[in-house]
Amino acid sequence: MTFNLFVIPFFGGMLFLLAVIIIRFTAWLATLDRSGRKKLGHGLLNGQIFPATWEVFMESLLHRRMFRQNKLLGFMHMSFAFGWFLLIVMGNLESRIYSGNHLNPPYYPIFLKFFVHDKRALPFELYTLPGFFRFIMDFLLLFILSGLVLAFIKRTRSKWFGMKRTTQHNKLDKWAITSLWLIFPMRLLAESFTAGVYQGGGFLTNTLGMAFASFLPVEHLYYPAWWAYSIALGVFFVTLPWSRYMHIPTEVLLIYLRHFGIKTGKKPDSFTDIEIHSCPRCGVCIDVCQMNYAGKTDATPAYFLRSLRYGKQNAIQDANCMLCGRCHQVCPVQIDTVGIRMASRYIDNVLVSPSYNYLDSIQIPEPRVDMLYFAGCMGHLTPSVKKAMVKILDASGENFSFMDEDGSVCCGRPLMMAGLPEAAGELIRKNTETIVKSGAKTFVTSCPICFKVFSEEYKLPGIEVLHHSQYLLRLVESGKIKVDASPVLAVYHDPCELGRGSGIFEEPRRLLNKMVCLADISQQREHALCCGGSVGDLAMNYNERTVIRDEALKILLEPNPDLLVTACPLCKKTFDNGSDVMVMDLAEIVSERMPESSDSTLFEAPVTQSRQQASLSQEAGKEVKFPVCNPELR
Amino acid sequence: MSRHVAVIGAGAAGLEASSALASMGFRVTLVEKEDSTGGHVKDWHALFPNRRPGAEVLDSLRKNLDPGVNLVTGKPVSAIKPNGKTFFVESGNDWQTEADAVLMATGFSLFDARKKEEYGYRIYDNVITSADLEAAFSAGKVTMKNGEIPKRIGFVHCVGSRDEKAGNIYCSKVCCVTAVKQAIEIKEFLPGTEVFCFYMDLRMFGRHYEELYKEAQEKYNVQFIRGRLSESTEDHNGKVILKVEDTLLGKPLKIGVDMLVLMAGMESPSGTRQLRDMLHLAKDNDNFLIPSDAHLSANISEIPGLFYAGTCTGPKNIADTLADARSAALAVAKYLKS
Amino acid sequence: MGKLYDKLSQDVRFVESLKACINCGTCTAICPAAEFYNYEPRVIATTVQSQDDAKIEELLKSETIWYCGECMSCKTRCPRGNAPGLLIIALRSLSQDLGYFTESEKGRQQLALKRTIGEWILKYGYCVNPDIMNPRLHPEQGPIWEWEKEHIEPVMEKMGANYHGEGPGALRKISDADLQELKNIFDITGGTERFRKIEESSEKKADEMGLDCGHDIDSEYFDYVYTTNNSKHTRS
Amino acid sequence: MKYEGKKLVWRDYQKEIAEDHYFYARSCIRQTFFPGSEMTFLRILKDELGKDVCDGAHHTSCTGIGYHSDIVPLETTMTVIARQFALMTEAGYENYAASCITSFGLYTEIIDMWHHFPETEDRAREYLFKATGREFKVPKNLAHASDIIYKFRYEIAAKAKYRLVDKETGKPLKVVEHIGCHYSKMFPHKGVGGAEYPYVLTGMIEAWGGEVIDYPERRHCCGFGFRQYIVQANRGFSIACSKKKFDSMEPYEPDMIITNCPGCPMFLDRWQYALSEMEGKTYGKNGKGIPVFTYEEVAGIVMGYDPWEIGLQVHQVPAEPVLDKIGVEYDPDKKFKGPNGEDLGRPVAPSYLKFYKE
Amino acid sequence: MSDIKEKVRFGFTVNKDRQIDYDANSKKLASTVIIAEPSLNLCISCGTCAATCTAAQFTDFSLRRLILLVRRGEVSGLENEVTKCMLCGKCQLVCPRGVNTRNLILQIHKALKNTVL
Repeated sequence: MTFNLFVIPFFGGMLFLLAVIIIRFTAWLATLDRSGRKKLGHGLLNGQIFPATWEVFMESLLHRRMFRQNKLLGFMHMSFAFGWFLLIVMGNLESRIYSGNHLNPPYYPIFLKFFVHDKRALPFELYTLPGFFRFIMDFLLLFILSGLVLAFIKRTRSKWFGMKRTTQHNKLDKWAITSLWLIFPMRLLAESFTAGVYQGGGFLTNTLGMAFASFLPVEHLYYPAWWAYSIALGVFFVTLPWSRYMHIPTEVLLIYLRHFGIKTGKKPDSFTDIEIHSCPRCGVCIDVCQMNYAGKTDATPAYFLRSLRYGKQNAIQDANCMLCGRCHQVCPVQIDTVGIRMASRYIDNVLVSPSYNYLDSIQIPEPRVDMLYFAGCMGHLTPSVKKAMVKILDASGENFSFMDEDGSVCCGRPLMMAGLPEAAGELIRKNTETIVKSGAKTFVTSCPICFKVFSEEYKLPGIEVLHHSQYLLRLVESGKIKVDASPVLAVYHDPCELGRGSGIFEEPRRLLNKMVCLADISQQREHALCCGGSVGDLAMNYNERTVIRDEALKILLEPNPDLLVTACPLCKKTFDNGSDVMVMDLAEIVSERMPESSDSTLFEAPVTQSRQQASLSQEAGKEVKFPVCNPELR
Repeated sequence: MSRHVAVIGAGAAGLEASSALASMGFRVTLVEKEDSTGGHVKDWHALFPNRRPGAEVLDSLRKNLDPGVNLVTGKPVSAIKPNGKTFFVESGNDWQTEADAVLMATGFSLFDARKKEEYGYRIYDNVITSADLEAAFSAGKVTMKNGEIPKRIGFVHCVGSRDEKAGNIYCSKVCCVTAVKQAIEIKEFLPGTEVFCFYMDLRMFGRHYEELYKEAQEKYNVQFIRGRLSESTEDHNGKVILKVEDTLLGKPLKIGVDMLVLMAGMESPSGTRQLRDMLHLAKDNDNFLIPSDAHLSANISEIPGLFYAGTCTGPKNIADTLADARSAALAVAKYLKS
Repeated sequence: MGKLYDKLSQDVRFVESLKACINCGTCTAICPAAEFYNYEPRVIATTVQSQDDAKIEELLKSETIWYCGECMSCKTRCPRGNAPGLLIIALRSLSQDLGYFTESEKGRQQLALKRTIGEWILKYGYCVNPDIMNPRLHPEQGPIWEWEKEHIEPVMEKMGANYHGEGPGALRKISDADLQELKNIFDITGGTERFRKIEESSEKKADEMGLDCGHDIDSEYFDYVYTTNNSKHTRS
Repeated sequence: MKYEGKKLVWRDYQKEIAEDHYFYARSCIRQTFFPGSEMTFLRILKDELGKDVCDGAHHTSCTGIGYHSDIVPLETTMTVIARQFALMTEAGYENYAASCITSFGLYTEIIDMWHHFPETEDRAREYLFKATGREFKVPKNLAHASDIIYKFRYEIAAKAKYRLVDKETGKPLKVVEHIGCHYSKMFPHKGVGGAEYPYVLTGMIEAWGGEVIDYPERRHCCGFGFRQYIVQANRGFSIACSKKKFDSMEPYEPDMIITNCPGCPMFLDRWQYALSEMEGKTYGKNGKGIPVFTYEEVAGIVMGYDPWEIGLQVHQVPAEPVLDKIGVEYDPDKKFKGPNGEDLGRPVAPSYLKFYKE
Repeated sequence: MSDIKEKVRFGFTVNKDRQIDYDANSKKLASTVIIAEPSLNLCISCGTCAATCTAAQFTDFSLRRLILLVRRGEVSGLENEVTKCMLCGKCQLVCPRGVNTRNLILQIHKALKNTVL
């Protein structure tokens, strides 16, 4: 007979879960905005399916990114996801042998060992089909159980995983995780007890079964064990949709939609909701978030997304984020945490009347030039930077104009970050007008914050938008300006909006390598820290920002450099207030390393100083890491 | 027979200087017009910026008074008569002493807030002075005339200071920080009470004064309005109605307060002025005594053997007064030893 | 120090009115004009104190110097013994001497003042007189004044006035000899010259504006300056 | 409110006021709107107190209104004032009594200026001589007419027929006093009681049985502001000032307002009418307004003079409520009659402001 | 309404009062904003913000003034004032007292929109 009452918890749970998932997914897809639905349609046809499916396999099952982050975590997740997946596949194949037919009731493979007692094969008989399957099934079970052990260790001893903090779960998650953890031990027991009674089972279950039989009344225990197994499954399936484990199905959907080109909107919509549900709260983001320094762990993405998911959104959490993107960088699900944060601010921040009615009356000169230079609001707070740029541009003989020399309209990025896209739109319209009228072919800005919005939100047909780090590199490489090298030991700080934000890591370094010795630091490029001055955060007070700045400086100054270089006026201004080491912008260095430059005195002092420091610390027995400079310097 | 110094005024400066002189082996007579020592320090409930009890400082000043000092109280000095190398210091006809040197530590008197008629001191029921408020704090009772708790209190800076009409063009130096200190005390004493300070410049010149100011803003939400009180009146509910300009907004402002505190400034006491004229010492439009050199010999008068200490040469806080007293003692000693 | 500032400092009123201003705002705090016009006497004092001719010229051509009612409440209060009200008098005189007053709506009203008060002094020996207190120009005087005007002789007689009469008493006729003395004083002391300047500058302005300046209180320009109020002067 | 405190202030501001022999100079506004007041002043001084007052025919306006409208230069005003002084000197007087506060303020100011800048006095003498051949002496005593009434307030009280008390309840009338700005704001020591708590009117009211009420906007200008009233476009300022005072005094329910400046009573009287027409707002009990009097009128009332001879009928706000409260005997029907009882009709009744006994 | 009619008749209307009537003004806005952004209390009206302000280059916008207007409850016309700010954040960098100016502006917006004054 192929039915027993105990299958009901599992079977019911499974049907319930399927129903919920179907309803949820349809609801989400139905409420996608128009462009979203269009993209969905295209996506389904234009073959995006395949790469998407591949990613689903690589991420949802193998957890490749997780591996990159943390081998142990990767293995743990893979053992669960991939192991269980194989268990299901293999179980089905195995069940066919005994049932003989291709279609079996869904519970049949799950509880196969209860329904079928195959006394023929011996535990290690790998050369017969049933024996092979029995081995594989036991092996997979073991594989999963190994992951379970790791999971347990992670919960109790997260340090061993190199994690300072692990997500603190709510009740539902605790129910779900407990049932999940019980599933496979129960299966192990059920199968072992059964093997103990009727023999059968593979190398694991059989061996254990015999062992148990020797001292336990297995004939009474095996049936309840199957019940426990089924109930564990049932409970897990029922709790799944309301717990973090909803990420399992949702992430799959997310991966497809993302491949179809759907992006996080400026305001919360069903796509952001899908992203929110895709968060497994693995907690990888918690450690990397600098808000911890400000004692605002509650605002870190895992908790922020959880609040959103359970409708507990609060302005404090929304506002407490520098939008530096470090979390997005490490997120195994690649959730657009920054985008979601901005979107949720859309709900909090209302303008009493968002019209900049004075913009039209503003007259900004629009000379016909090839290139426009835009210092940006922050740029005007670091006059040395704009001065340097003007000096360089004059020397390069470019036909340029300093667009905001006498001030200009803000680029709009700060408003965007505050979740006020409409208001930003007005500034964008005004600036676009000015830029287009100038007829320039190239638009260069010194401010990464401006750069990001200019390159992403502005429609400037035929105009190339560049950050000055890119542009200066061109000038140097095309020989329009010459720079000479110096033995100064420098560290480069990747501004969030320029590095992670716009993917510009190489240009600044290539440029710097022509002028100084560049030292590496522990957290750079996509892992670079935020300076703490971010316009992204709305809530932090000055002292909290200072803590974050100083923590960042600790890392940046590890190599004991002569010079801290950045490419963002805001970073420069922020670090200036807290760094003993001189802070300079790329442009300043270029202007000083130009041969005709008269004022390169800045460089002399720190060099000796650093060398002294170096020798001192050598005397002190400290091992000083000297960077490998580019050959030009040797 | 050691040389004899007469110190006039047993306030902070007088007490400190006397002790210093006595410890240097001089015979010191300390004359005080009141019946007890301590001068104005007596009237301070708490001192700025750390709000330590005034009594604490006064007690140690009294305790440290060298037992060798001959203290004479209840004797207002009416004349100082140079007599060759010595001076006769007299109080009416009933007391006098002869001294080789005289140290004037005659201090200051509080500006009589009644002179600012438009502020209504002693006319409107709930207009008091900073001194009255200190007394109220000491008595542990800050209430309006009708016994009710004031819900809103205003502090007016520069009352009788920086005011040519009131005859005093100078800044009394300590009122700004006193106002801030008292504002905080009010907020602690009556947390539900709103406090406003009306100032022209906040002269937080001393160490930790600015911090006190910041604390008043940050912790107690004391509000500072830049504008000098122009006039105050009383409405039919007994509220004191103030008219000031919110100069940082460029608008006239009318506000009603339950209690108005006038930060009365420092003046040269009439007694000091009489002695000055009697001795034909130089006059200044601010009426404070003029040292022979404001920087190099701040304690030395035009008359050999006559010295100054403390606020008789201009507004000072307690720390500066005590320092000045000690330096005066040195000046006296130097003179008597030569 | 600029030329305009020099000119100002010739004026006794100026010397009396401004020593050094500390911007304390006691003047603005009780200034009626500061309540009902966009005006702060404190700012006038600091502007002049800057001794910046450009700023002072702007001031002389501005509306602001015409808001003061010369009640002199400021003089009572100033802790530095200044008197913005007197300073205003000096500024207004200079503004008229230089013909700047026609640059502002309120300044242009000087013509109305000259053609009423000014000329009445020389005509009646007094600044006001029932004869010219026309109810049409003064509706706010109310029905009582209409009635009084209607029965001016008996009403005045009952109150013991010597209306238009010879010899002493209220509303008496001032003899031509006395009026002539007034006229002489005006001629010698610059009163007449001030009147001429006001007329001259106003006429220029009237031409600019294409209005008939006329010579009495019935002209187009008079009516314009007498009644125009662009309502930018007060809190909206 | 501490009355004692005010008394201390008053003690500091006692000014010297001549006993007798005054040279009287009339006021532009007073004689135009309240000629009865100047008549009453002279009647009290001459007939009741037997003082010698010179009411000359040749003096003129001091040009003060013109000066404060900035159309008359300082030199001119100064010289016209010199002429007034010359007339006084020629008439053999040295005590100058001005009916007008603007004049009084200006005389004080000019004399002070002559004192601090003697060259200006020389110029005044020179101008005056050139223009009129006259010469002058600076008055020995300068007083405003209200100072003189104040000086003799008790004598008047002694002769008075009525007192400023409610004849029903015997309670003193609640009186608001309004002092002309130029009386003591410029030179506190030249005014009785100084600038902050002037005593000149308070003294009269107290002497005559009334009770003065102090209210927040007591010191506020009535709003004349010279050019601010004379030019129609500016009158919004003028009326706003008075309104501020009315709103401030309203809660005290005053029985009447008494003033010592020629302009103020006219404005405080007329603006109540204009405000009632503009905003439907009336002050005082049941729409009757708050009666406004000159100090001469009040003196006349207590002396028991016929209200219609001292000119109470030319007030827009009816005076009757106060007269009745005091218990003054008068003939209501004579109010709008001529000197010989001839009928002159009656003014149109305002829309809101009550016309008494209607 | 009656104003219009009477202006025609008298040729003027009563001037509006510019004086800040602190007791009459509503402090609701101020209290709401202070709770939402306490650093408001730290402002010393030094004007650094207004001096560096991007919007101030084109308008008469002044955060220093704005803060005082909020404090005094002078709310009329505040919408048009606060709207001029582009939120660029320069003021926050230059403020010597570390006032969180950007959030302050946002909170003023919010309070003006949501609180009944």
